Amino acid sequence: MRDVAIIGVGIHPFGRFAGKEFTEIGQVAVLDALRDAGIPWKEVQAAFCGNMTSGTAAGHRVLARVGMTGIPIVNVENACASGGSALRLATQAVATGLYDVALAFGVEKMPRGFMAMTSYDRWQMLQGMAINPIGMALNTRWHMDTYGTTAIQLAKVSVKSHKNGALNPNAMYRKALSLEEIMNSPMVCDPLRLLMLCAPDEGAAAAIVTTGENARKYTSQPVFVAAAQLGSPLYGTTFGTIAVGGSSGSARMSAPEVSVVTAQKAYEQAGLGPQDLGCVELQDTESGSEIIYYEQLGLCGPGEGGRLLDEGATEINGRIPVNTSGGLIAKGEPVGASSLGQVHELVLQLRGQAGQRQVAGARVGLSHTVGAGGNCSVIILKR
Amino acid sequence: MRDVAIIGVGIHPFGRFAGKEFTEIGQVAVLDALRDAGIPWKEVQAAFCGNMTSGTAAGHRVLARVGMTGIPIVNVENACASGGSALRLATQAVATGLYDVALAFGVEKMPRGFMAMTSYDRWQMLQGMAINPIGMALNTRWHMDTYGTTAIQLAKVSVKSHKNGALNPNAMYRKALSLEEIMNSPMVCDPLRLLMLCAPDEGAAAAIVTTGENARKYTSQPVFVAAAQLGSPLYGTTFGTIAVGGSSGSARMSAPEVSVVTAQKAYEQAGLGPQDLGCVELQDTESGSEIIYYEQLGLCGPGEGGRLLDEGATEINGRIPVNTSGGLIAKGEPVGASSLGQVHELVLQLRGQAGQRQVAGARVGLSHTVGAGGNCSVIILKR
Amino acid sequence: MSVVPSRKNQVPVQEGLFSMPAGPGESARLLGSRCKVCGEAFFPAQAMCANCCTETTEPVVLGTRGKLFSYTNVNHAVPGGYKGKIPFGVGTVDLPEGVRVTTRLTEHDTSKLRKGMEVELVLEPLFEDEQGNELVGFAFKPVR
Amino acid sequence: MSVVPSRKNQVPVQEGLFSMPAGPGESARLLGSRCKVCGEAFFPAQAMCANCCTETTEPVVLGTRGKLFSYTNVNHAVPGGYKGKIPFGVGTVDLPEGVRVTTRLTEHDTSKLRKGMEVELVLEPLFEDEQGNELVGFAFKPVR
Ligand SMILES: [Zn+2]
Ligand SMILES: [Zn+2]
Repeated sequence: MRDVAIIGVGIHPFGRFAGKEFTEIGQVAVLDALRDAGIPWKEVQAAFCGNMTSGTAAGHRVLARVGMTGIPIVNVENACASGGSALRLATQAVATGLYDVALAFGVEKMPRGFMAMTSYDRWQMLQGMAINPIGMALNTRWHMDTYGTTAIQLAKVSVKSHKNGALNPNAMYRKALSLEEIMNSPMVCDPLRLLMLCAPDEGAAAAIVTTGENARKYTSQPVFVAAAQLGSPLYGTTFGTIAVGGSSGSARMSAPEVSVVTAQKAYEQAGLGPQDLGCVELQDTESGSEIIYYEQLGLCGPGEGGRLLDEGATEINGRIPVNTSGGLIAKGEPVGASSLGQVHELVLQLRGQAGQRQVAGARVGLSHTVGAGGNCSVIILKR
Repeated sequence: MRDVAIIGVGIHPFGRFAGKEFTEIGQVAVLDALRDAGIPWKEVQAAFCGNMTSGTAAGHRVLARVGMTGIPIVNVENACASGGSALRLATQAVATGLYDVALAFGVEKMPRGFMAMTSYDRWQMLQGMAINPIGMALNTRWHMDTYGTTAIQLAKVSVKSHKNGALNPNAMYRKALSLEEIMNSPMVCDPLRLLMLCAPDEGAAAAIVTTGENARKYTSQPVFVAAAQLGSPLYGTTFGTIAVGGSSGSARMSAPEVSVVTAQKAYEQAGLGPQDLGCVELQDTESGSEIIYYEQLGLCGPGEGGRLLDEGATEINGRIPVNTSGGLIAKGEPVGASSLGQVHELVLQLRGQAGQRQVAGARVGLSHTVGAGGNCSVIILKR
Repeated sequence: MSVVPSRKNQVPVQEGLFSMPAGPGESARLLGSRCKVCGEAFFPAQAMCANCCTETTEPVVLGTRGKLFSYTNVNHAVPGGYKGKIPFGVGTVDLPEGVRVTTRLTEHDTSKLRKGMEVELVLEPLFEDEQGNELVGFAFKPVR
Repeated sequence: MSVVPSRKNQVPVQEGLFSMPAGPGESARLLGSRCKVCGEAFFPAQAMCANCCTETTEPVVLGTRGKLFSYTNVNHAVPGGYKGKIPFGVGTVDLPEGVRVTTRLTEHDTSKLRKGMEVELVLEPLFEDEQGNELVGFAFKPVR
């Protein structure tokens, strides 16, 4: 296996862009990544596109607006982990010698309102149970019951997200919010309130990878893909009911959650551990998830997520900054792009280009997404 | 790179199955492939699912009905080439040593009627131009104008397809049709009549790959993946206008078509040529395409497709049998599954298990699909 | 158990999910499957065991009482064709067969719900479908 | 050129696709882009050249006459929101700038069409949209 490095990242801001086609949104991110890498499009040998809702041949339609060079293009639909899956495939293709330069990008123009998820069965839809916040609220309530996590802690996650988002020109919401504003926002699925949830939106992000050796030709600051893992749920997890629409869970078993298993594999692949992380972008579909994933990614022990937050450890100036970009709560979630949006943030952080959001001395970053179908991507980057 | 062999194939018949969820259709094909390979599900290390219309996490939802073992699952949306793209990724993953056993499958439950393609721009939809038969009719008319191909030849393709489909228990249409029936069917897009077109339908197909060495443990008849190529269109092809929704073509350039380029790469990868092929399954979205792709895949020279057909060379007992399965015209097209449906047929042919459709002495087979976005997959199998 | 009295034609949200009460005083029952090898139970019924990964399941009629594992509610219009009342409760319920079922709850006030409380199966009329039938779903109700 | 007389408010199927006639006796024009490096032209206008793969394009107003390259017709209801007349013609037309445009044709009888024939741009009212506007598209018409 060859070392693989990211030589360029690009983004189209996350938000709402009425009248703008997804093709244009995707094009902006890809061109931005090409410029960042200083590489002409004709040198890119393969492309992988993460997308959920734009219909057939989404990546082809975006890339026809960049240049029709005949390269293989694979469209990946892995829900929230689509972009991470695309980057993993691009990384594997370069690592194994299939290609020397590959593009991974994600693009999405989400319909407005609650995601009308197609990953539920018809009876779940007719019973009103086909919305994602239900699953997350059940998880969060379980965590509160089990470990004493509080509603105030949930709101504090959102305070942090919006504070960071206010510093991010690519975020949808760029305004700090008070604890009171969040606690007074409407209840969606108890204990989750509206301002604790991420909103679906539009955006795109891209990364160009090549071999570590080749990377030096393009940049003095290559960021290496130390690990790229993708997992699906084991049978018998606590939250098994929710991950895969329509199937029940087990009350008798307690298999490890998909994020735990996938992160462990990533740490092994990278030869690194949670203690090495200088910045983390994780799947904060809502506030409860952020606290739960602190634990599942090993940033702290089981049940210690609320305390980690209270201590300020996950603030930009904390011991282990999480979602310095503002996370999905402030950026919104353009599903196919969200994972590569995380990668965009981490690359900026590792290069020292994150401006007002810059964390001090980060050498290793982790991107984590998990979504429909129990799709889970964990990527570890290091400079 | 390691040799890669198919050790099991599975299928859910192509057709219409009211009340059957796509999850069940996909499950049938995957279980069929596992049985065919004689391998337990827990030995499969990675899965790739081709799908276009079933929404998010399609592969995860199917495989949750086979067993939740935590493996990475990648959903691939590459239009008609989805299944071929999935098999190519599975093959690459085994060839490069990432995994020893991988599953590729495709599943689709197409909405009824003309495909409501999302690969067109809004202005094309509002002008009534967002249906696939338009592009194919334009190609076919060009071929008729340029080479003298006739409407009777178009009908003869469909006669052959239905004759073969009548012998295939997995086809949607299993009844031979006369030339008159086809010529008297309603005109859809001149010169293409209804009975010359393939219909969208439902179905699934699957293949399990492992290393050539490992294959001997499971089967005495491994079928090797000699090549698996994926391409997108070059700028400046004759038919460039049609492949990628919304973009114009060039009247000044004449770049080679995506099927020509992708097939050439596959022949090179396999170290084989058209003269070695014992059976071919190609993208007969309609009769005109079959004749055009005879030429583009090198089964005959440019403009000789009509004659190749007239000579009977592409009949089951001909020199180079094409679409012995009945092709998409008789089987219908469940988009995400169609490419792996071709692979299923070729594997049966190469093993000598194709029953009444068996061609004599085939040692090499080729699968070809091309669709929205100009997605093109060419796979060469050999025994 | 009789569903709330109604003159409309009542239709389950999906065939095969649950049985209607067999007679007066009888309960509706959720219809699942159970693996003959490892004993894991599933709802809705599946042909395969997701644990063993084998075709070893047989039908099983699930118990009507269980323990609440987690709970929430829905306070907002939802996509997917649901036209019934809002708010409503949702929870996960552990049944004696070892299945953890995600289900509606008759109680949407979370202050009246707690982990581990005993709940029992009831049928619940949801809303009128396009054919004028009254769709019936299942829910769990706290046992007083 | 004046569109078929109508009292309705006329709206193009998409802004930026074509210009309306500037005055009596004037033509509508398709609005494309052309690469400053390789000279390739595109319709609709693109920011990038798909041939050079560079951001080198400038706007170009395309010629109104071209040659028919291939042709067909649509005889059947189509998805995508189209509510206009059926049958109608469709073709690819080579314009002097080297663009091959896929377009509606005013002629749907293919016996009256042939490869290489000269065709010219016209605007065509299509159907009334949900706001009561009359959508206007473009088509090419054989030159007699
Ligand atoms: Zn079992
Ligand atoms: Zn150019």
